[in-house]
Amino acid sequence: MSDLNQEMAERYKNNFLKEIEEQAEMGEWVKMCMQCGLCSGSCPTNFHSGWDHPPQEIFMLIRAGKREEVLNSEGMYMCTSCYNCYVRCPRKVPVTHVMHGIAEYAYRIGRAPKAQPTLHLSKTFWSNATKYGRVNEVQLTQSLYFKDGLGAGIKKGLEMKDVALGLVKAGRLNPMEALGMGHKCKDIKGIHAMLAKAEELEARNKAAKGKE
Amino acid sequence: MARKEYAFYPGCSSQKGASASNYLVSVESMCKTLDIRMTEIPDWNCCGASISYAEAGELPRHVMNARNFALAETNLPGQDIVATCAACWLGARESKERLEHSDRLMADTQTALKEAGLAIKVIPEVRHMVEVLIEDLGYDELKKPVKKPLQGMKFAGYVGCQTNRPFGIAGESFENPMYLDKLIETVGGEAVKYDQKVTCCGGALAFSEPDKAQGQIKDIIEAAYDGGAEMIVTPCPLCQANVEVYQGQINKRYGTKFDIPVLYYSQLMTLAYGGSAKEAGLNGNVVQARKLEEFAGK
Amino acid sequence: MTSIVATNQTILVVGGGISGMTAALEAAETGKQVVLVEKNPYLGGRTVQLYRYFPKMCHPTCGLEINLRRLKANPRIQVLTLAEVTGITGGKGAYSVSVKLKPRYVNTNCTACGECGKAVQTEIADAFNYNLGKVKAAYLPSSMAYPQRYVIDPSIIGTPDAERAKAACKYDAVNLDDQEEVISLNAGAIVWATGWQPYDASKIVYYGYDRFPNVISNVEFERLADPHGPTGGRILRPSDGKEAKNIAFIQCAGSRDENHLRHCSRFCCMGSLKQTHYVQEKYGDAGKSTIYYIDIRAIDRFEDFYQKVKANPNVSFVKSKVARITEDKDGNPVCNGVNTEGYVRYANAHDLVVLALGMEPSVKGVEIPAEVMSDSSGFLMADPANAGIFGAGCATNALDVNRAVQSATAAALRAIQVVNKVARAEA
Amino acid sequence: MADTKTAAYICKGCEIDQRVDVAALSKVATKSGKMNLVREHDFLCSADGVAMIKNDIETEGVTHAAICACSRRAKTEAFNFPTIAMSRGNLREGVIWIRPDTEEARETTQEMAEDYVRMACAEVKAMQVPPGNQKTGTVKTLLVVGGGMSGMTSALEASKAGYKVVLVEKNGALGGWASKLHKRVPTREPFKSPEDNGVADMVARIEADSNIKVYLNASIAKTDGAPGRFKVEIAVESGAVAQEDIGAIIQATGFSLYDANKLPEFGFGKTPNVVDQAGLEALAKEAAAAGKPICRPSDGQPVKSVVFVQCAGQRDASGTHLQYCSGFCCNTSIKQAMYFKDSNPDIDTVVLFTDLRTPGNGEDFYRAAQNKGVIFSKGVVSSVIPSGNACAVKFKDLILNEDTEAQADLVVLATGVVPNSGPDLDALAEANRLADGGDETAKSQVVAMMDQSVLNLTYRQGPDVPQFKHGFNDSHFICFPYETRRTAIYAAGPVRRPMDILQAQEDATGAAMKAIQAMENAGLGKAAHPRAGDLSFPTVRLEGCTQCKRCTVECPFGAIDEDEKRFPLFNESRCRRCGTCMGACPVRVISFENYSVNTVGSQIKAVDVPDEFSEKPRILILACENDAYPALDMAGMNRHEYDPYVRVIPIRCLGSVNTIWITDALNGGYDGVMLMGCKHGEEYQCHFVKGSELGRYRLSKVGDTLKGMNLETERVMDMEVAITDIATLPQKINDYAALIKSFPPSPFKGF
Repeated sequence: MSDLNQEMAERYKNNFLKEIEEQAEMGEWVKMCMQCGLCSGSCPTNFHSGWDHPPQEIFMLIRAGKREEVLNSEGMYMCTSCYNCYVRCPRKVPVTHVMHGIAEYAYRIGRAPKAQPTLHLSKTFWSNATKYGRVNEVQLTQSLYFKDGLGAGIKKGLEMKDVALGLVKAGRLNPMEALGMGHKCKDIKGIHAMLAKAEELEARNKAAKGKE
Repeated sequence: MARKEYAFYPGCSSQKGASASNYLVSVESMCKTLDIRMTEIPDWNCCGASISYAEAGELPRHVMNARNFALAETNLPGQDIVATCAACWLGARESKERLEHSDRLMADTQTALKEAGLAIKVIPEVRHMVEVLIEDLGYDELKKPVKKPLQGMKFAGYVGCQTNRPFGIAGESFENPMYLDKLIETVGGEAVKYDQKVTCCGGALAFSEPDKAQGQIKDIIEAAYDGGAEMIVTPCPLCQANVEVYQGQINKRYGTKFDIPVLYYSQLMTLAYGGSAKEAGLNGNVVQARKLEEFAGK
Repeated sequence: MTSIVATNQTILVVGGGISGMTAALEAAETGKQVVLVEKNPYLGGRTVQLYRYFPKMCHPTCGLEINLRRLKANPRIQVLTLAEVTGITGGKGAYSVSVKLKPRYVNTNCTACGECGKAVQTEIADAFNYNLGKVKAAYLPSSMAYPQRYVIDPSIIGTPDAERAKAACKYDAVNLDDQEEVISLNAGAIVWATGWQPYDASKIVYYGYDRFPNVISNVEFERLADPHGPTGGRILRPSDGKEAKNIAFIQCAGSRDENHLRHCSRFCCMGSLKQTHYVQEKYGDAGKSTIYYIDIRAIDRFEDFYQKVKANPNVSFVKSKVARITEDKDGNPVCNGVNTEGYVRYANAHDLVVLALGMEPSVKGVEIPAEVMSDSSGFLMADPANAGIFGAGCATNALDVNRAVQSATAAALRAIQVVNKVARAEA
Repeated sequence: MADTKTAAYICKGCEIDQRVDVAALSKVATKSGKMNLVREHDFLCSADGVAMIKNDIETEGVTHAAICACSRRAKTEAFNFPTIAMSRGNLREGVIWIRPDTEEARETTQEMAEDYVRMACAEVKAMQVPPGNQKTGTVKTLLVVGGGMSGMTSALEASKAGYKVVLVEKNGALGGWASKLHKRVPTREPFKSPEDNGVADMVARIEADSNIKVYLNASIAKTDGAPGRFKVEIAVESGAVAQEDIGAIIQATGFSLYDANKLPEFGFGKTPNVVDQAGLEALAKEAAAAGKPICRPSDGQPVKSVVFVQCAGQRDASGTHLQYCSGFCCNTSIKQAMYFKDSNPDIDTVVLFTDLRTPGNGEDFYRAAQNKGVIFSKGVVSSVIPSGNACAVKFKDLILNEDTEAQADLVVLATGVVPNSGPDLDALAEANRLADGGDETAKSQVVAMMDQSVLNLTYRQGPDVPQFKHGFNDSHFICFPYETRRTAIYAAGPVRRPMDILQAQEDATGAAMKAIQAMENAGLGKAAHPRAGDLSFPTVRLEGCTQCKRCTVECPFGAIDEDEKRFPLFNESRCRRCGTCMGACPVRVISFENYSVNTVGSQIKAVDVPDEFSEKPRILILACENDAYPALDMAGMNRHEYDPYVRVIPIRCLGSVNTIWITDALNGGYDGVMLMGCKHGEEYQCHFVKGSELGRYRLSKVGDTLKGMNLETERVMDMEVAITDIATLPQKINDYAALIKSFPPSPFKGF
């Protein structure tokens, strides 16, 4: 992973903005920011700590070429995909997607912060969803709880016990799913082949950028 | 022959036994009354949801949705795809727009689909259940079957994010959409005024960083109470789950005494149409909606 | 039937605000025949609804007095009020224009003695004060109103109140049978000076203009500060009539925003800087102003003015576009957002929030009853295709008063070029 | 002119007849007013009333009419008799509307009304119908000084209206600043890319225009005369001097860039790789001509990175550099950044700004630049440090709140503009004063300043147009941007105010409008703004003149020169009819047909002053007709009451107040005199610019006169009044009246 990081750093020298424009989904919008701060003010998660850089600051940091600060930032993972910034931006920058794009890029080149819980959820969710084509909610939850090891998992499990029981009682959580007896697509093979091809193409496209 | 037919995309949470199964139950009852036939897209798959952004690249996400488009197109030709889940609708509709605006993306997508023996000719319309109710039937049509108006009950219509932004329901404002309030009034209930109607519930952060998300959930529930609501109504499974199931934890964390039922619009409609508690999936509510159970019992 | 003398050597000026008056006066004082058409019952437009001008802090009515004196002294200008142009046919040097005249119900006999106003009982919203107050349904729009004639509001026609007005007039000036009429007249050239209107604040939903009484617009604030406004010049907030001493000004309310107005409205920065003076004037050190901005656009020597305001310790600047206005328990509007200089989140409660609303043309290009070129904001462009129709003032761009008058003076010459050509041809 | 026949018309309408004894008023008009004809009418402004007056004019031969009805500001369409002299006695707004309708008030109200009738009669008898200026100049050729975008526009627009133009350019070619531009900022939607500078087209149109005569490599050696009859000497390169007869003048001399050498901290002069905006345009033109990319001056290598420093030497509150903003530099830098981006998107272009100022559609241009990848950072540049072929631009990033730096091959300084206006007249006057005193350096200063002169006017008050702020020739009035202190001479374009080409062309068109208007009116002997159309003009009884020069010095418009015998020489078509000369004249030899020492003086004398035992003081108010009088009028319209002992006389300007009026009033037994004029000083409101200031200066001297007469100095009061003081003015009047009443009655009553 990290050699990909070096490769990119080399390829774009000190032009981090260009790197983001070409490598991060929707990155080409970063330059359109006019620094009004509406996105940051509109973000529902801007109220709590741990939100190191709001969206506009991320944009400014990118322009200022602060590669490490951006790639290591927790900011993007605070996004709840509420699309407030997206619909309000006076420059029509799709801020939500830009945040996602930068997050994905940071993760792809191995620079994303370690043990970032939302990033972990993202990974887990995707692998869970693509394993059988549909989400297995129980396994998803489990893998989340046990990400920090067995003990923590049990502890967390106990904390969440009431929640889980409530759902089970309400018939909205099927314990049997834990045993993999959850929802599945029939053509799992097809799905996996399809995704493999998609990832291959994606990698090829991204690699082609900034080369010439 | 039903008066309306759609390709149904329930999504992962709205399956039997899944976290929004009661949504599914009530939607089925509602549609029965309204004579809407919803045919599930055979072997549909997950939309990827917004949260998969970090792991999944652009193309893989669109390809997942493209597969559903292809399946719907081949098996249920000419039918719009209708999702009940806000995230499924948003994810699918986003993919539709991006694929239609980028030949490169579309070409790559087709190449990938071929691996699963599928192809897209024309991407069907992707719509949310609420859109269908409002745009294809209209409030008047929705009112006609009302047998038992929810007289004197006060609801906070909680629209949340993804049925509202960035696409939303035609003609509604992002900041203060009225459709949910109108639906509540259509079935005889009272929609209270409160200022957290479109506040985010924390979305996926409710799982990953509950301590952060639950603050927002608290604000929403508080505002609903302040507005005089007895119950909260929402069109989105994630909103429903987040606002409902964490009330216990929030009470512990903040010393509040929340105990407010959180329902789907489809549950209200089913009841107003004379459906039973079971048909409305009331048994699926973690915070029991006793008042509605009584009402259904009558 | 109103009769107007107009030929192909006549210049028609549409809009009687400061731009239209200027174009009309400059042309007339150069010896041209002019017909001036205004939709309000009085001349002066939006400028007379301002308390003071930046950067001099002088009073718009001072300039209006001079322009009115010029007008009264000049026999070449025919003024039509309560009039709107509904159709334009023909072409450069030979236009035929139809003008719709709304009834005033008061004829030229009126001496403005005020008896009709005393007689009627009905009160209507005071449009001159942006409906912040009420006036009798028989009224003189303002002390500076020209023509100095009363107006009877259509809403009381057919009611006893109208009869009272008629009975009260000793000079047979009240004519309740006054009818709307459409007249047509000739013109060689047309100056289009229909001015601007503030952007519809309710469209910026997250500022809650239509939900929170204490969120008002920049134009309304002018009336609050004006001693002849609805509050007698006291800055009282609408919700509870409390003196508003801690006031927020939100810049780019609609402007520079692709979801609203794509252009920068140019005047709003200076407008808000000016309005901080009102707060200082009324409350001294007890008055506090906060300006939330993206860029302060105080161009050319307006910079001096900006520097003065900046030096005032009672005025603070926050580089941030406010993201949301909420209301606290005491009905104070609370500005929520992030200060982009240092990224500190704020939730500042104020007594009153003033939205620096941007400018849009009051008549969009497409609404002009003629083939004219206008830009995507609806401003009238300078284009040969517009033939003998020339834009002036804020119908052509977002301008401050000074620039609007320049534009109007230029438009007058363009119109004169046309009618001079006609004159040479006819000679 | 036929023999004088005077008439007074007294209106009974608007309750005048219910509030005062109109019959008694008629008696006053006949007896003390000595009117040949006196008529009452129930509704004087009605068609019938007006017909009555017209009939009297035609059949009775009435030449002078005192209309005693409402204010002179009301019913002007009805009372419009241009062929006769007319005065207005203000019985409505001035009397019954400002007095309570009570029995006890009735007597004083009646006295007030009778005085206003006396005053109206007295005034009209002292008036004449102005015949119009006899010595008009009728030249209709426009002189435009400066052949840049502004000047060319003025010339073309004036020609298009059918006027002849003489266009004088100091350089060898037309085009000015714009011709130095590689491209110009776009003028139409979509505002996405720079466009052709447009000079070639303009020059071609000028060369093809038979109405326009162009002088290149030429300057104005001498401007003599007045509007409609200027004699202008044009010095051409050969040394020859051409003479042109000119009707009006437009000064469109443009600007120069602020000298970047004053900004060593930004590396200018230390390396060729730091340029100003003109420098960049030159590089761009050179590159375009050679079909090469823009190259680094130091080594001719293509520029790979460029930084634009906004507000370099501008917006400087410390006063070391320019204090103002030059308005267009943000758009210019954006345009110049596009020179690079459009040719090669990989060139790094950074614009460092504090407030990005792209008003109006400039916002689209800004957006387009962002879209092309131009980077905008809010930051303050502290220094530019050259090293080899590169520069390090050190700045504080205001958003990320940190000191940082950017590397650049080329640095462009947006240094802003300095107007090419002539010498500052006040400085010149001071230098002249010292020079006359024999100061040698002052003498050389004078020579140097005269060298800079643009117009070389032969005016008594100096060779150029007075400057406003920061050396620009702007107008001080918001409502009247073309207000000028030198009649028929207008500034246009950036010499007036910093502006971009589009605005300059609009401005130049407006200036052409005003210049044409000035020529037309000069030909008719009509005054220019603000007394547009006034046909009166100053006449002077030279036999009485003491050559004190006050009129020539004080005239705000430089209308009065001195002839070889040192007598004042009035240039009527320069005159604006403010009456400042009349107010200044100690021997009262200057007057206008419709406004003179006598028209006001006779009103003052006409007022009936009760004896000292009556306890009815008299207070004279001289009110500026533009602000104070309307304010009093509107006080009446709003029924704000004030003291019954004041008598108000409208005046053109405080500057026209001759102190004789004050001394006459005091000698006549008035107890107090109140003067109401516009704001003066830096933010002056006086529409005759200096009038209220000069008036107040004279008043400051009245104190001694009062002491000489053993009167309290408070008996003469100067008040600054704005037109909006509608509600407060009555209170101020009453307060002053109370003060006067606290004094013993004037000892001069009954003499």
